Amino acid sequence: MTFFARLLSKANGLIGALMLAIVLFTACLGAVWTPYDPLKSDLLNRFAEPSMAHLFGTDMFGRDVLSRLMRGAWVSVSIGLSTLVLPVALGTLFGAAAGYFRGWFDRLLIMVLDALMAFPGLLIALGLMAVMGANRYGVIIALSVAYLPAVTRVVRGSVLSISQNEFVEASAVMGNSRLYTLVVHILPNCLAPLIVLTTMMFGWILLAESALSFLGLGVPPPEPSWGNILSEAKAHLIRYPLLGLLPGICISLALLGVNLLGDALRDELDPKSGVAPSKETI
Amino acid sequence: MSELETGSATDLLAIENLEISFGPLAVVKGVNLTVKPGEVLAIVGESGSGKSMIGRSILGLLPAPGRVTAGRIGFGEHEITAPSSPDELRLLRGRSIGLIFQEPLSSLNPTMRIGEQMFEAMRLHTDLSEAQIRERAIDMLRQVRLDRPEALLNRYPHEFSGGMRQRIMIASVMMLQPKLLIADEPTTALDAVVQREVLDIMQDVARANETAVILISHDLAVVARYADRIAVMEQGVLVESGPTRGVLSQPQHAYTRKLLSAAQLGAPSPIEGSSGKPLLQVENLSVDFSEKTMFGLFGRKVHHAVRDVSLKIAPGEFVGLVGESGSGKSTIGRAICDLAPMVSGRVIFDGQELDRLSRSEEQTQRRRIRVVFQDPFSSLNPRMRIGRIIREGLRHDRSATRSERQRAVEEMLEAVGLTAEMADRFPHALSGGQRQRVAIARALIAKPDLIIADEPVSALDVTVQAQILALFKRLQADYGFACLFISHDLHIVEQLCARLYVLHKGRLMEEAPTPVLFAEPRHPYTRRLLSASPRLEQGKDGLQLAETELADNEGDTVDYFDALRADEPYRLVETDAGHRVAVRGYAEIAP
Amino acid sequence: MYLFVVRRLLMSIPTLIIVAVMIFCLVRALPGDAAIMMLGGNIDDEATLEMMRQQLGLDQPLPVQFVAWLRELFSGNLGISVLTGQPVGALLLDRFSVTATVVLLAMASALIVSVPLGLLAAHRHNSRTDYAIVVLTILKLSMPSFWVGLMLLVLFGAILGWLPTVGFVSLSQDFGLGVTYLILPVTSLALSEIAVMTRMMRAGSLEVMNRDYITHARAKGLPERQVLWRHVFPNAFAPTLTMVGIAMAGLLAGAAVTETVFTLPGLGKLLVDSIYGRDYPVLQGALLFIALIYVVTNLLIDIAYTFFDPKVRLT
Amino acid sequence: MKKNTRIFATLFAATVIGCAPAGAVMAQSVVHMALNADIRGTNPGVTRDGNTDIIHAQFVEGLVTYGKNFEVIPMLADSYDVSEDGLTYTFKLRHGVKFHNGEEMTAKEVEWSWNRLAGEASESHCKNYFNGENGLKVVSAKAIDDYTFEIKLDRPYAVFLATIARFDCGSMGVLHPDSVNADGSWNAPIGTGPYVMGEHLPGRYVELNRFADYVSRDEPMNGLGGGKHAEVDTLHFDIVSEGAVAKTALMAGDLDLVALDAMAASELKDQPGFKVDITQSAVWDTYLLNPNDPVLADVRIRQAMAHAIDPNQIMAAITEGFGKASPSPVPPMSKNFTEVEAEYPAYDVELAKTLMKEAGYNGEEIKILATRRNGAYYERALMAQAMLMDAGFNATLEVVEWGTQLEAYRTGEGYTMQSFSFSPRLHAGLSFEMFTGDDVRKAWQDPEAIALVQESLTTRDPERLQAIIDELSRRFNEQVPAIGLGHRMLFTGMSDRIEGFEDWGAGVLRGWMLRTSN
Repeated sequence: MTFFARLLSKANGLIGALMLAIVLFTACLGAVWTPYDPLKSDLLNRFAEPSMAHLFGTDMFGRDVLSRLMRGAWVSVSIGLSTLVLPVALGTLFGAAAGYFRGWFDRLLIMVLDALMAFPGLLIALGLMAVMGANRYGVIIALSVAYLPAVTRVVRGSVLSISQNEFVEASAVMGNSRLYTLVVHILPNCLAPLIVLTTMMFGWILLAESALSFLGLGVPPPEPSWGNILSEAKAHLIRYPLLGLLPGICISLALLGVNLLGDALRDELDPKSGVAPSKETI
Repeated sequence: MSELETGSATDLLAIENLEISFGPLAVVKGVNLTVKPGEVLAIVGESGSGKSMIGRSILGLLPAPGRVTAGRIGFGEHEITAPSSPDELRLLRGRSIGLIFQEPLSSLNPTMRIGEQMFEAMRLHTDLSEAQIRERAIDMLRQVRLDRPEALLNRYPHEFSGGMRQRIMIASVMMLQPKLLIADEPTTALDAVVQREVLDIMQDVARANETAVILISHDLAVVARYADRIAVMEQGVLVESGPTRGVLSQPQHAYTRKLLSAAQLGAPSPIEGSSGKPLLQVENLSVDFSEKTMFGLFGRKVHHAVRDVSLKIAPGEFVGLVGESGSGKSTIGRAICDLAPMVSGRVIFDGQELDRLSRSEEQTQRRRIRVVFQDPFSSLNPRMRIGRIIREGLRHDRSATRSERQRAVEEMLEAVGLTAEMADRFPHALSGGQRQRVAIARALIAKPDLIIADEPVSALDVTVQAQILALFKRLQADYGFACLFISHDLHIVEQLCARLYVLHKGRLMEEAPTPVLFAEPRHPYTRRLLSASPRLEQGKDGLQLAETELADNEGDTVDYFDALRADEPYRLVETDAGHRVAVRGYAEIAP
Repeated sequence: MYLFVVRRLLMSIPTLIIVAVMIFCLVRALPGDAAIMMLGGNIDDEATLEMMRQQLGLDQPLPVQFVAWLRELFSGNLGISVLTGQPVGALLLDRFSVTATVVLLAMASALIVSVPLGLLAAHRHNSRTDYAIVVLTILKLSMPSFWVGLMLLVLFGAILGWLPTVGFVSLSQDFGLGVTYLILPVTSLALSEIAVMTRMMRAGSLEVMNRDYITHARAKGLPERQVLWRHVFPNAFAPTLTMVGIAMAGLLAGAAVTETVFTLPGLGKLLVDSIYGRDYPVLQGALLFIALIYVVTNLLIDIAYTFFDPKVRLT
Repeated sequence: MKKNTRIFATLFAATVIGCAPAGAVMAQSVVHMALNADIRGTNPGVTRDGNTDIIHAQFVEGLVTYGKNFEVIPMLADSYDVSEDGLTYTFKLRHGVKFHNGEEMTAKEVEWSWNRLAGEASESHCKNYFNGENGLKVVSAKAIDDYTFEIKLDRPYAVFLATIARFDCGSMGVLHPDSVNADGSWNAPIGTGPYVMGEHLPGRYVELNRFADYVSRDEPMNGLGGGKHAEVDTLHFDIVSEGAVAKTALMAGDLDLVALDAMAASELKDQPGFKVDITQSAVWDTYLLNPNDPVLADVRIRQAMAHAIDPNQIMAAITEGFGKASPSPVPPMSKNFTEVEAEYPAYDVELAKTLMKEAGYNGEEIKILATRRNGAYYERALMAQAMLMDAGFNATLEVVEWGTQLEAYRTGEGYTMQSFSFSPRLHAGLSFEMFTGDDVRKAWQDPEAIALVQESLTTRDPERLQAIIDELSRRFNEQVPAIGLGHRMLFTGMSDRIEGFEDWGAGVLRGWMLRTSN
């Protein structure tokens, strides 16, 4: 409670939270209602200038830009959120196991992680999209795989450092099992860095998704995502810069929100962790 | 030199009605102090008393957002609180006022060679040639009794032990022959023996350069030896100041007395155990740490932390385990409760060898052993409420019902002198002393037969230390547990322990009943430890510093085992009942 | 030192092998193959298709192909590009040189800008300057760099027409011209790096600044500038350096997006094209090469680290 | 020399504010163009693809080639004649034709070149057209004397000349034997074309230099044949995969001539300093219907779909109104294109609905496969989807990567309908053959249609051919194996200093026609 109060009392915390709230709201709204059907093309009304009818005008297929941005918000955000699930869950599992039990498991894990790291998210994406069929799940899985190492490393790291604490030994002395100690004493203390990382990761994923879509490897059209709206607009930038400007601004706003909030969170939860704000990984 | 004479006429440093504030709250209030050239002033106080802030303010280096909000600091003809030019202060620093920190580990720049760090200030403040500066540095390192100084200059800080770093600090600061040296807890982080050396060196060097010293410390006993005058601080207020003897013998202020009584710790009252078969027997315990070289997998270097140590604890007996850091004393404690791996040796608890027992039996036995750790800040899970932390001690006691446990927790809280409502707090809401009480409660709630107390008070302020020790004594009376009391401080163990084991570099040097050990220590290492740890004693005219001057034993020609030559044959010989000493090879000792 | 290098390289072998297997499986999981791609819409008869498959050795069962690939690999031969018929090794190096030029320039300029900037921000902690820097960096961090790239392209390339928008001329080939081609991509890459590094540098410096040895340095009477550069910088730079390393490895591995935006014939572009063209030899080679880049870059970083952190020993 | 002028150009471009036609002062005799991908090699008919063929066509020539109406005309052959039984083709070669290495071309090199592509050892897919794989077998192909070359077939084959003129075989291009190394491996092309292969920096650019000693035919230029009088010294092709970037580059003056999409064309059309060429090609844009998909088993469903889709609107949209529908597989410029071929199922949503009802359609999924790739595959699919949904079809759009779609096309699985395009087939019979047959990938598997197609390829009687083509067109419209859209419009943007450019149905660039003003 007081924690959130503290968080929101900070400028960046407050602004970030607000912006993120707006984005999330738009996303949810876009899921259920948009001014027009974002997929409905109207060939007689292409590249319409912004007007009362079409607040942001229409695109190369006469689709309402605002509607597409709203639906796009939903698609991008939902992908971002659902992509968080897998890495956080598995990453915590692996990281905790590796950090606490050490030994061969740890070494093996690190090795695989290195391999994953040395492996362009781009190709993972394409490969999985090809295998899974071109749909948002391909993107989600691909990005999940791409971000698994990050989480695992962070969790492993903080498990290692927490294990140094005497209360962990105290628990052992009381005759508690390793598992109990891990779950009751260590993991709760890893929460802070994990929360921060998760927040930041949401930003990374938004970026990665748009980058993938930009390369034509992301969410397949016609379903709009901020990324593929941008890449569709690419060809018309010079004549209709607005088409390219708007999605870019949407992405930037969302990210700004995430980054500000993430910074505030980090300062609150664990100042030492150097988790940096979003950055393309592709 | 000429300045110095003019300065010597008046006070070198004059602090008048100084007030230092962090934002709204004042941490130093209306302090008046003066320092004469060449004299040693000790500022004593517990953590948070603002003593360090005074030191910083003299250099004009208060950590943000701290500011001097009132009063003045005059140094010679300079107004530190109102410098005429920004550079005026800067030029004073180092050249006229030197500063030494508590943490030798963090006060030298880890990425810069020792030489560089010594030179740069010289380059700045003097116009000596590189060669001269180098000469000077080497000479200085000699003064602080470091050998082969030429070589040292090209090494990095992390290559030195704490004590050596602190000497290097002293050298690099004193090199500029400042008129005033501010030493902020210069030896708190060091072992008694080293502490003594470093302080002696500092004193000598200061004398040699006619430098006045402000010695900031929490430990009265330590400073008493060196200080001409003592100033006592409590929560930002200067409660008493005067010549050392005076303050020691006729303390005016109540707080001063409190400090003094805490420092002298009252008369020892060892807790004897019941005779008969020992509760715990450790036989020929050895522990190795094989530290992997960077990027593991390849080669490892083995370090013998504990070698072939045997000890006994009778039921209800308090036994002390003493040694400087790195002597392996904590490791023994950890090995006993299975936190460190033994390479050899047996731990026999209540007549049963633990490793021979079945898993479950071993568990039940082990639950009769509990630990109280050194650092109350890391020994309590920050995300658990106090109540739960203590209750967890009962986790494996299937018999107790929920309500019983609840009651037990409350009783325990009372027992350790905390209130029942603290059960709902989180650790961060408690003071260090309170946390340690919680840790003790957690250990005791399961009514263990043995408690391993690993430096339980060394992280606490002196006054608190006394309380915790008292608490131990009382609880023992109530619960009758035995205790292996691990500490680096002879006087602390002297308080409670019936017998002492002196450990050095993983080997037992001497073992004896406490009074015997203090009265007639045999092993040279023990003797060094004793003489290195000063204490205050009730003398004929009030309190005074008691130098444990040991009758020199020129007569003693025994070839004692020297832990520094680890690989030579080692043997413990019994000189008389319960008094055993480490000797080399088959050397004999006449009782 | 040499021992260390050798050891590290040895240790990276398992990683590389895992990567190799993953790569091979993934690549072959893609539907379609080079033969089909080459024929495109004109798959006039299966005979032709089969013939091309034979030529490309795609008619063999997968394990056989894999073993063949590995054997070639160990004999130092990465094969021939299906699409352009060039030796893959040469192709990779050629493309890498492009990526490297851009990335290294971007990184260098980013470092030059962000180190002083970070120090400044930390030095003026909580001042206007500090806030300005923080806000600007976070703003930049929130913009997709490829988007910024596109905007730069439209502005300077098309609307203003100041800079060339397409292609690449290597500096060795023609310096003056090469520079004009590099400006835009380097800028758009550098911008985001600057943002990240500045933040790292600032955070690092802030942490270092309340260490005793900084106070001690001040207590020696050193002027602030000297305190910052001789005492704060070396200690604050180490973490930044690691970050730089990771980022660099990532970019060297191919800034695919940037290269696509500015049509630089770089490693990333090569990767994308070879994926689309199912150019297995190139694709596999490229990926392996990338994995290698990671290993080597990290190695170099560790070595560089020792200059800033004497505690680290390369043994 | 070239380089310096280039610098000057760039520096100039860099100083001029705004996008004034900085190109105007560019090197006199260099034309900068864009290739959307790197060439696969310099070996005509072997290391090739549609993109590469364009480069090959600049430096290699064959005995015969295509005229602008896709009639076959002699190129290196002075003339040719066909025996009564249609089994023997005799080519009389032109005299004084020079290879790039200065040597004169004789039947010896022609024979060598033929065997290079069509011989047993050939690495070219072209041999499959002549070794019986697809029916026709060439019995012998040999030099009679220095200037006579003779080919014998195992059966009469009407489209034989059309086949040897194929672009993808470099018109069975004639090269000098020194083009290959002693060990037979490929070295560098020594052809007879008006341009010589120049510098190729992989992934960056390809250059072609004018062949000074080129000996031209006397006729006026005609398609890929006729007179070739090259003037531009260097044809410089930058490799630019992004259409948008290519256009930006054109406007910035870095490129002189680039292929554009319709949108870019309409943008550029009115801009001062630029010209746009708009030409209809023989590339057939269509929707292939999956013959094996149960949903489409009922012909009425397919007809309904045809009636639900309005090719005119779609063509107008994807060509910015420059193009119009021509749903027949037979390209309008073909001499076999009559009013019969001009007919197609009218756009009639009501009719579509009734047909659906009759066929008992209720919401089965119509999965439209498309890819994001030049050629508006995606855009076409998107609009078709919209129209089908208007008619009440449950049409879904799946956008996959090109390789994936090709695989689907080849195996005939994973799609109900896909937007597709066929490269120019310059014989009306081939125009149907490309999607008719019994392979899984072929959309039209009706035996009668297959038989008709086979006949169209063997008959040598023009009336009969026309009759067959008309019959096929009628059956095509009622059986709807595919829904034709139109023949792709080609847009080329260029700075106005480029003269003489003229596109044609085959869309193969002819560098020799280019001139640069001032």
